[in-house]
Amino acid sequence: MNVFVQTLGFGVVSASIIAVGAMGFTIQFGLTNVLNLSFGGVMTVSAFVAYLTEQSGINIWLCLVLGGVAGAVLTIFLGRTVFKVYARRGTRLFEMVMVTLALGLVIEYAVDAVSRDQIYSLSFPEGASYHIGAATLTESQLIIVGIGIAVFVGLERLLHMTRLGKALRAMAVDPGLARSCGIPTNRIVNATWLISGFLCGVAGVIYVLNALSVSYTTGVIFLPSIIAAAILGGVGSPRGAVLAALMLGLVTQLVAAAGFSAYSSIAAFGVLVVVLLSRPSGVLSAAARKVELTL
Amino acid sequence: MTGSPTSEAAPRAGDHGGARGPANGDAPVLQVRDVVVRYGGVVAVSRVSFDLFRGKILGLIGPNGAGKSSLLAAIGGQQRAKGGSILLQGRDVTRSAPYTRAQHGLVRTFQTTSEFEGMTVFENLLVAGRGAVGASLWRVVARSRTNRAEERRAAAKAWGVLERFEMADLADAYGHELSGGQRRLVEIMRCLMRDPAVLLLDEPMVGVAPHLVAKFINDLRAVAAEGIGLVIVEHALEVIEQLCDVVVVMALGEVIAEGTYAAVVGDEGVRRAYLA
Amino acid sequence: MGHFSFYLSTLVVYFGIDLLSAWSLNLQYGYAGVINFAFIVFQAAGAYVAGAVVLGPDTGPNSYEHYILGARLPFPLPLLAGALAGAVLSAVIGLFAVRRIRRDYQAAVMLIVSLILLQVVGNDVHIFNGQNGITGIPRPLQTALGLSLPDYQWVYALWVLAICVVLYVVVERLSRSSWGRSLRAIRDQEDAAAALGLNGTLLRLEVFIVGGAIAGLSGALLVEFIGAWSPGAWGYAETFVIFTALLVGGVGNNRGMLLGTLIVPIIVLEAPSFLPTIGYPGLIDAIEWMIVGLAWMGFLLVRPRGLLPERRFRAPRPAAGVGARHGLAGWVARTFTLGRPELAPVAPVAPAIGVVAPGRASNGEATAPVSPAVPPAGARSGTVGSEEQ
Amino acid sequence: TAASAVRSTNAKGPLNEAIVIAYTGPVSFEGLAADGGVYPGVSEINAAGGINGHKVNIVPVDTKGDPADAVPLVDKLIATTSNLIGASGIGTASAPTEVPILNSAGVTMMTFAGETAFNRSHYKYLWRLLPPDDANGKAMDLYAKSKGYKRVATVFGTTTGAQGDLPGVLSGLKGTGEKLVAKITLTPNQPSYRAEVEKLIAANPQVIFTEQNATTAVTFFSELKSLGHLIQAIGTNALVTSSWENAVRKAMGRSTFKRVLTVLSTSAPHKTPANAAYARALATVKSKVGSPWTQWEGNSHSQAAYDGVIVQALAMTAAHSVTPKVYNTHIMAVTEPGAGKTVVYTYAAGVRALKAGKKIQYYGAGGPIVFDKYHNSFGNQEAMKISTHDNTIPIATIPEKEIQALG
Amino acid sequence: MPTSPEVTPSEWRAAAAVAGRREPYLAATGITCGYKKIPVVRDVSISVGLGEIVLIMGPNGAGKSTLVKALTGKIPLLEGRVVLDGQDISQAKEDERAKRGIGYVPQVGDVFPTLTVQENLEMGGYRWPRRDVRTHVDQALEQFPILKALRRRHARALSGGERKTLAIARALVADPRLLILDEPTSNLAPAIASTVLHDVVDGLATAGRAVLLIEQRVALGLEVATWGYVLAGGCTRFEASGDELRARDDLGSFFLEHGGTTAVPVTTQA
Ligand SMILES: Nc1ncnc2c1ncn2[C@@H]1O[C@H](COP(=O)(O)OP(=O)(O)OP(=O)(O)O)[C@@H](O)[C@H]1O
Ligand SMILES: Nc1ncnc2c1ncn2[C@@H]1O[C@H](COP(=O)(O)OP(=O)(O)OP(=O)(O)O)[C@@H](O)[C@H]1O
Ligand SMILES: [Mg+2]
Ligand SMILES: [Mg+2]
Repeated sequence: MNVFVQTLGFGVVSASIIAVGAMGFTIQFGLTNVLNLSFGGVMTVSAFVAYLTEQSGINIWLCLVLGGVAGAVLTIFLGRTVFKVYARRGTRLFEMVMVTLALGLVIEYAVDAVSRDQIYSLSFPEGASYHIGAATLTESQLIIVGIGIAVFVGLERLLHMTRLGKALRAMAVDPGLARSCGIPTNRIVNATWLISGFLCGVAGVIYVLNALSVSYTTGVIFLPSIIAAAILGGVGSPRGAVLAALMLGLVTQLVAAAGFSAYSSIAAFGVLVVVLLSRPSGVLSAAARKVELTL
Repeated sequence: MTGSPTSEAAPRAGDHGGARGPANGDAPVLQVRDVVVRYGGVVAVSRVSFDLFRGKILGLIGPNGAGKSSLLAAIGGQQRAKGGSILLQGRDVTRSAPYTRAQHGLVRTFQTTSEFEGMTVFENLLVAGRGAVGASLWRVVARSRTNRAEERRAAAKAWGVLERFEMADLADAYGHELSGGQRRLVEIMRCLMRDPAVLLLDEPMVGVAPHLVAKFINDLRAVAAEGIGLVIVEHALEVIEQLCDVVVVMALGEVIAEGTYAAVVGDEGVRRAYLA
Repeated sequence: MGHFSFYLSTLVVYFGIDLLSAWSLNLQYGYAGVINFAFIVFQAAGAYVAGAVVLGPDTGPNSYEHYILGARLPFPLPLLAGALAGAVLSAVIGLFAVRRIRRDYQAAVMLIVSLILLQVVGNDVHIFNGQNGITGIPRPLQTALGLSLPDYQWVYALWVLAICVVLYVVVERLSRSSWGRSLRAIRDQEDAAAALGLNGTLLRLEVFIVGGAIAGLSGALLVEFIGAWSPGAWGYAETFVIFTALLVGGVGNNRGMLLGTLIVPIIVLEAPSFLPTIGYPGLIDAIEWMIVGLAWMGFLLVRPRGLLPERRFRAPRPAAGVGARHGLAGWVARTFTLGRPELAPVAPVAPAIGVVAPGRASNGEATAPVSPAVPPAGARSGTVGSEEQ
Repeated sequence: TAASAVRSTNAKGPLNEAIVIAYTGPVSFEGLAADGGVYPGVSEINAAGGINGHKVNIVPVDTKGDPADAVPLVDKLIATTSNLIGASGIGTASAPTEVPILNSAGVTMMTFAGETAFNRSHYKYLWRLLPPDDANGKAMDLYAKSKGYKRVATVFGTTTGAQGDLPGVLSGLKGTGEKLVAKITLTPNQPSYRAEVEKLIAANPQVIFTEQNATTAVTFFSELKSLGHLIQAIGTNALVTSSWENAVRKAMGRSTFKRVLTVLSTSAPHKTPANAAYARALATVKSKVGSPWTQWEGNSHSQAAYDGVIVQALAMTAAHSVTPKVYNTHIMAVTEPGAGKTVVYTYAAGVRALKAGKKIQYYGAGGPIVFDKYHNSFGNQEAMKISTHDNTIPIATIPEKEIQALG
Repeated sequence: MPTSPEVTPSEWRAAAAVAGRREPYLAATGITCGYKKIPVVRDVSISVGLGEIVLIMGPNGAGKSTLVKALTGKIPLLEGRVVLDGQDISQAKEDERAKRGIGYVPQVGDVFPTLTVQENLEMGGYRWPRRDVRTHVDQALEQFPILKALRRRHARALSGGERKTLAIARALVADPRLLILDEPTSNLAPAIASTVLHDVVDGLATAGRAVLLIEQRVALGLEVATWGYVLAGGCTRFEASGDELRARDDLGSFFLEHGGTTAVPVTTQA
């Protein structure tokens, strides 16, 4: 029994890690309609930036911010120099997925080349342990959970209370109409990239803080969970992403605790499939079916 | 298609029984009984009933948001009716999927045009044109000969319709290359490709050039004359006036009047709710 | 030379198998819009089953493989078993995956299905032997034919090509049939298609199963050729190689797949292996992949619709009397004149700003002239023609 | 048939030795280990004047560990390489597909693939220089028993190599009488193994038998450590790569790493002239092998690869032919011990002895090579501690006989 | 067919003045535009002055929508020039043009489906400073009381007419100097259609705004138009003042016959 309680507490930590990435992913996907498979590559880069800064003795939480900034910079760079070019050429949804995938490959293997195909591990003091109920969590784990909550609250407020947020949502459904309303879509897209890139970077770093090693495949390994959470939660909805991440995090840990660890991530993905099936109409909206790239 | 509509006295039955009463002892092709449509808390249609007979044209009018499209959606199966029942040629189809209803002879158009964008205009018509042959792999494989004959028939018919609506030049244009009105025309032509039992039209004339509207009116008359029941939703009242045997007026989800066009527009309640 | 022909025959076999895969995906994606990111799973199913049904009974303590019923099916039954396995797995997965959900979600679900199954099979030694996979699958009829390996490979290559020819006819016929048209209708506008009597879920399931059977067949052909199959051979990335072939060839064009599969496996598999060796091991590979990725992106930029884009269906014109011009004259006459021919427009006058010559307009003549109804011929046909290859 | 690789005994130009192995993908460490042996071997041969006067080139072929990728690459290798004298590596993951092709093309293979499938192989051109995977697993059992452990747990990843060793461990346990209290399988590269760790702790084992890739191991051991239960661990020979050691050492802490982890590997006497020759040759190619180059010196896989190349070359010298078809039958002759044979430790010495008309036994960097009739060479296994990447400290030897006796 | 040579804005103005038009607020000269570089509209010149209601008519596929898409910057110009209030905006971006006072209600895709009615209206007021948006939105809601009850509803959950009403209201929130309406009365019930044309459009013109109207229900459009263009096959074929169009006896009798609601002539089949 105790094992289960322990894992529950820990499930929340895993969930927070997934949630941060999924929120970044979901707003990018939801607002620009690009199913960005190069997201994993960006996470890897950020994780490496964090690793390098950590090696040079900078406080780990500052590294986290630096990793986030790296993610934001890289994302906006890619957005402006790569995705936009394709969008201008009239590249459609599916081809864009393939572009992002190719780009992801390029980033992944560029990191591979630079990192000399090696695995780098971090030794990072986990700080004091706290007992919450029967679960034991370290200080850093609690901070990770805190980051997850903060990002969530911030994003929700941004999207639903601010003018920028509403403009973001408007642009997601109909960029042309948004422009004819006088919304400067260019700037808004940049804002999306910055935000999602930052979250992507942060996600990469906290993933590594937890797994304690980084290699060129880090992001690619992490990506499926993020995509699953984003889709499960309904694309473009940070709220959904958080719920879905919680579900995935808890299911993964509980199934593992029940002794089927080989099947834990499988079970989590199974949840995705089941939920998508039980409410296909929930994720099907006439408006969202004909999506256009918003770049 | 028959004679001059201006001279032709369309069967505008003066008596109330025009579309409601059995014209020649027929059972109604479409019976709508106490249908309710709800979206969450919004009651869009509350307990609406009517009968539609073969060869009759029923006009459905009412202010914006009255529930007309919702009612058509309930009949067509796009929206599940939360109450009541719908009988198509005597068969209860209240719970059937849209494609089943279509296979049982119900064809409809949509308020927002729904052309197949990645297909040419001609292919758009062909999809509507064949019976149920392309509807499953099995039928295509098993009935390849009938299939070919049917394709030929459909193609011939498609050319006729295209010609009539001045779209023959555009036969090979993709759906996504059409203008707003042309999309509407595709929608119209698609339903003329079919030989349905019941035809539901949701504002079919929007954005269509006036002279084509006239042609379409003629065509609809001819369709009705073949014994097909029509329901048409339209805000252009002269269309309703010229076409309909009976008019049902909805407001706030309920039927507030029905009868001939003249009777209905004369109604004080209708004037207040709709025309004022 | 002999060796080169040996290598060539291998490439031909791979080409044929990739071609089948591309057709399968084209049917599913190009026609029905189903983004099957789990494609490789169906190929794998075909491969595993086709392999396992020829391995025969367990051979003793040293054999670590698990077999299906100890069967040793004769040629060509394993191929059929493979195709059947692909179809059955498609039916099972299709039951939930091809229901009506957003297309991009569907793609992601498929990707995840692919990852799940890879993990299940890889993690569980009881299912096809885990990471080690199945090995030692005999090449069909090799002993019966009594050929040397190089000669046999050519026979096998021809056999694969023959299957390709047959399937080309099948796939092409299917996609041009009214069924293919129904698939596209469902893809474009499911509501409207359903209102015309098409059952979207059923149609998608059908195309999913047909595609799955072809995938299974391709897997069976592959496994009989290489003699082994393991999770290493069906990572989800393999699906993307085929998808790239699809994009390069031109979505919706079965002939384009010929070009696509010719180019992509060569770029992806062959060209990089001719690069000189530099740096530490793995560096070349990293550079290769970067080049592949960049080439892939470049292609999508330069030829986004593929080398042979989907062909516009040209409706066969009926003999005569169709295609008459419809223009302004008719429109004005019918719109403004209630069909009174005497008011039909008469004289041609310069359009645009010159329409109303200041002098004439100012004297208030009521009948402003109307230019004749000559539609700009170029405009229409130009628009249509723009999509042609 | 057309499939023989080198048609003429009087080959023109350099000879080509292929390394067919995964340089990328999940088992890319195999490629590095193979390079660490083949490059020094070839360099030594060339330094000694080549084989029958021919210089030797290396042709690496990256199979990515995927059989479907490997097939065309191997076919291409055979098709486009003239004077192909042999193939080294043939890594675990795709060996079953490659071996038949190379065998039918008549290419001599020197492999360290651990597949039990090859325990009774009839491939004429296949020679295996390391014991099969299950021997390694059984050695772990025997070592644990010798240390007096009663309660053991297995923590294995699902990778090919790990799954090859696990059956050996499990079958060995039946013979040694240790109790298996937990059998944990790790799906590689997860961000956390918290549940598995909790389960392991709950089972309360005295020792862990393990093989996992570095990423997995880092996460797993850090979590074990952070919960304060880092107990003794015994690893397979796959853990002896510098990238694995570095990563895990850093996560555990240097002294803990040395204290906790013991690795079982094929025993290699460190002080023979063969080792010295290998080390010298390695130094000459340090820029060509995975860095740090010193790590390969003690790596049993690299040693095996090195020995394989030297054995091939000596057999060619003995056969006066560089054609595999011819020299393949001379391989046993240069490795088998026997009365009156001259024991040689280096290629140069072997060539000299052969030229002088003597019969030789090559004693390799990995110890004596004794092929059985299935072309397998077994050997003693050794338990060792890892201090730094190139410094392994042997602490016990598990004799081949005991391992064979276990089943 | 003779096409006009380069026309300068001043020549244009001169020509327009002679024709009894107001000075153009928007002057588009020699416009050629289309899709994927293939022209659909060729060498069309139109103008709209402040206080004018200009109607564009023509058969389906004439190029009406395409023309206004070029005016709003949705598609690029292949040739020609667009001058707004004396400034050349031919190269300006779509949002830039909106900021300069061009309001646009497209024929299709006219609302943001996933935003609420209120949010849609707020987006219409994007060009206003934040604090003024509220008042503009409230004004628009005053004009279309039907929307008031629907404020929190997602736009995708509106009926066809409600949706069109919202689209028009959204454009009004921006209080544009030039409003372009592409078939605004489609899907609208007669009462609201008449409000839109007579109150809204007329009101705007009276208030000194320019309105460019595309209508397929020609008679309805002519009721308010001060000037009309007929477009066909991508060229303007005809233009005349609203009075002149209304005055033509054939048209006049037709409108009288049909109560002026729409132009649905009933013809015998050819
Ligand atoms: N998806 C939906 N969710 C919630 N309410 C809806 C939805 N669709 C329509 N409604 C509401 O239901 C009512 C009826 O809508 P419906 O589309 O049937 O009207 P209509 O009579 O067709 O109007 P119009 O003439 O404008 O097309 C309206 O008040 C509308 O706001
Ligand atoms: N996206 C497009 N790609 C290619 N051609 C197009 C596209 N949109 C419209 N066209 C073509 O351009 C021509 C003009 O279209 P436009 O939409 O301007 O017509 P319209 O005058 O607005 O007609 P309607 O009254 O039917 O709305 C049409 O023939 C149409 O087929
Ligand atoms: Mg409606
Ligand atoms: Mg239009």
